[in-house]
Amino acid sequence: MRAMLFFAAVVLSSPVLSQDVTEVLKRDFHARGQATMDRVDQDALQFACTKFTDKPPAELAKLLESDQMKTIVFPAGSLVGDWKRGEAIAQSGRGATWSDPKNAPAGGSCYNCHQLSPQEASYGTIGPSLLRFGKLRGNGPEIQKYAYGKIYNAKAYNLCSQMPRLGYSGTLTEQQIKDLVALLLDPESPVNK
Amino acid sequence: MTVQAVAALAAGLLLPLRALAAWNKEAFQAKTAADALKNLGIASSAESKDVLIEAPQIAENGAVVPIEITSNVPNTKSIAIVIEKNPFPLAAKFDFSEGAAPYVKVNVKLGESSLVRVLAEAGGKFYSASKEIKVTIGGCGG
Amino acid sequence: MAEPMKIRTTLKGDSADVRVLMVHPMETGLRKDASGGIVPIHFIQEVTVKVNGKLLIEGQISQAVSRNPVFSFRLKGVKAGDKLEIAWLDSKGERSQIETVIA
Amino acid sequence: MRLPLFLLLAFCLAAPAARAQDPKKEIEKYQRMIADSSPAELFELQGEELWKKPQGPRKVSLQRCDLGLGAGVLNGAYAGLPRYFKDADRVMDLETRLLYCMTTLQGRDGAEASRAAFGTADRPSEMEMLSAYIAGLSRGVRLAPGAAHSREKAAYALGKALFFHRAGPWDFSCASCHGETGKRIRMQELPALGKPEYARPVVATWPAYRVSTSEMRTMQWRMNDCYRQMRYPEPEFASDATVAIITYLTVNARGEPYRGPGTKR
Repeated sequence: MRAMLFFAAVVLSSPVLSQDVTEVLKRDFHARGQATMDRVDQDALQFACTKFTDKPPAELAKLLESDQMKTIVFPAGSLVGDWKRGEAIAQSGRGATWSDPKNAPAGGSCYNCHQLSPQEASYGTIGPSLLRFGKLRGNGPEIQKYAYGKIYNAKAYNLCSQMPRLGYSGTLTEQQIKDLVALLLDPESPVNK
Repeated sequence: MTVQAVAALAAGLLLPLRALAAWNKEAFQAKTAADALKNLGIASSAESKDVLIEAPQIAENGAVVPIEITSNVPNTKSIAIVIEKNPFPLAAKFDFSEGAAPYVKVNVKLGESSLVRVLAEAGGKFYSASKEIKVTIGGCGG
Repeated sequence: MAEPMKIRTTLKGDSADVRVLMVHPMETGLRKDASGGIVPIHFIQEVTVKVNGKLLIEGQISQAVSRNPVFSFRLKGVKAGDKLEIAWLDSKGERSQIETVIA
Repeated sequence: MRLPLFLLLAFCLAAPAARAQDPKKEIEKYQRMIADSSPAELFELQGEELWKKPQGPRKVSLQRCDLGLGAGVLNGAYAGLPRYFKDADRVMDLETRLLYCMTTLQGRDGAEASRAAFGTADRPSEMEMLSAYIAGLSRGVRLAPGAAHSREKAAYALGKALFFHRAGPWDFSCASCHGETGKRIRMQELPALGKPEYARPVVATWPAYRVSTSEMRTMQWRMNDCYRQMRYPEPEFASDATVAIITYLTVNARGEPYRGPGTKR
């Protein structure tokens, strides 16, 4: 892949190599619960974002973003679920840690980083405010597809985004993502009230 | 200022303490603030600016909410703390004798955002103050 | 190991601020342990403060007081060298007490 | 999970909270008040007893343990950690060094001693109580971790690389949350720990009593629980990786007078 050429160019300038850090993680970390050791292997985008401290060259970013876009599986039919269930998913920060049971449903941790319903005062600011998201951006098919895709794999839209790839990583199910789309877009959702 | 650190003797090795006045089971087991007050013998109370509650308006964690109470009502004999939304609202009651200021600071648990009421007793009457404390959802979840 | 209690006194004129720290789980009877079982209710019910043997403060408390309780009190008309005793009694009948000198 | 059930219920139902006038100021007040009425000192007391208590197959106390200033010297020792120790040929933080003393002086099994490093509210660990006691004896002393020895420099460089390394199913690095200034998770403000002005007040107040779980927590625990929430596998207690990040953070906080053990949410 062309991207590998980019990496080779900068690898030598860094004091501690990304590959060496991976070796340290393999040596000093151990699997626990559902957190298995394959989790420390970096994929191409993690490698690139680490290497370029989240500011990859535009051409490389574009290339890897298009790879990520291909991972998104858009379900047939409506992408809009139930905003009430979406609110509960947005509130929950559980899932995917070594202390979470493997088969228990995960949350989206949305409020950790985003403002959504105006009623919830305890929201984070790592991501942008999504207050009135549907009101500001409409709720037609285009925006539905964008919202679904962004939640499924945020890196397809912004390579080094801090937002997890919630669908791609298997954290959220198709139905859960639809419910979050509803929380964002449904005119009845508190987000748009 | 001095600090004295003394490890208490293990329970059981102690000489028996003076028999303590009975813990007011009925009041502490009451499930509503109204029942708790009734069991404390408080039929009515008057809002008073002389009862001061110092507490944060927002608590990052409901497991520890510091509350500092001062009664400036002359001859205050007791102070009761009622957390309205807790499963058992009465949290504490302190009786003060001559030589103790009607003042206490204590950490309490709030199950959820709640009104906290304080009742001070003086001259057979009750004086009250209240404060709404919000408990926020903290941290990274999980 | 004996569970410690700790008292800190600050004398200002003839009044003293007293802060006492206690080790106690203050179980509500609603908490679940790691294996999912309910942890039985267990909390301090009574706290007493005495100066030179005289009872000055008598507190009745509930399980709503936080784990490892910390109390501050204020005593009047005291002087350096006065004997201060603080004791607690919990819902299982266990007791603990500590004695110190105001300074 | 050690929260009372009624608290958990409150979290799940997430009763909408009305907005306060100035949430930031009120939260600062909360933090001031919990620090003011913290039971942290109790852990220091228990740690002192443990330090002096003969234990292990050799039935000796830790009082001959050298934390960098000579055998048994505790005043100011915590403020000089992590640092390189010639006898162990490693950079060590406080807990790693205590573990070393438990095995070498007391003859205890390292695996057994490190398994119990993180306590629960019902059973605080030795490591937590000892850390509180020893850290407390550096109050007022400026943080001066080792940064001159080549191994100390290597630990710092590795720690920094780990801090910015993105991996795991959620693609997180430490910097995902602690990289930028002025951000928060829920209501918690996030210190940008790569910057001295943000690292200083944080590092200077660990170990810390956590009111959410009523436990004394240590820096090793903090690393462990961050990696848990980053969705990684579990870091080994007292591993070179955890010591390296602690070295990175402490060097960033260099010069700050130590004022812990602190009290946190």
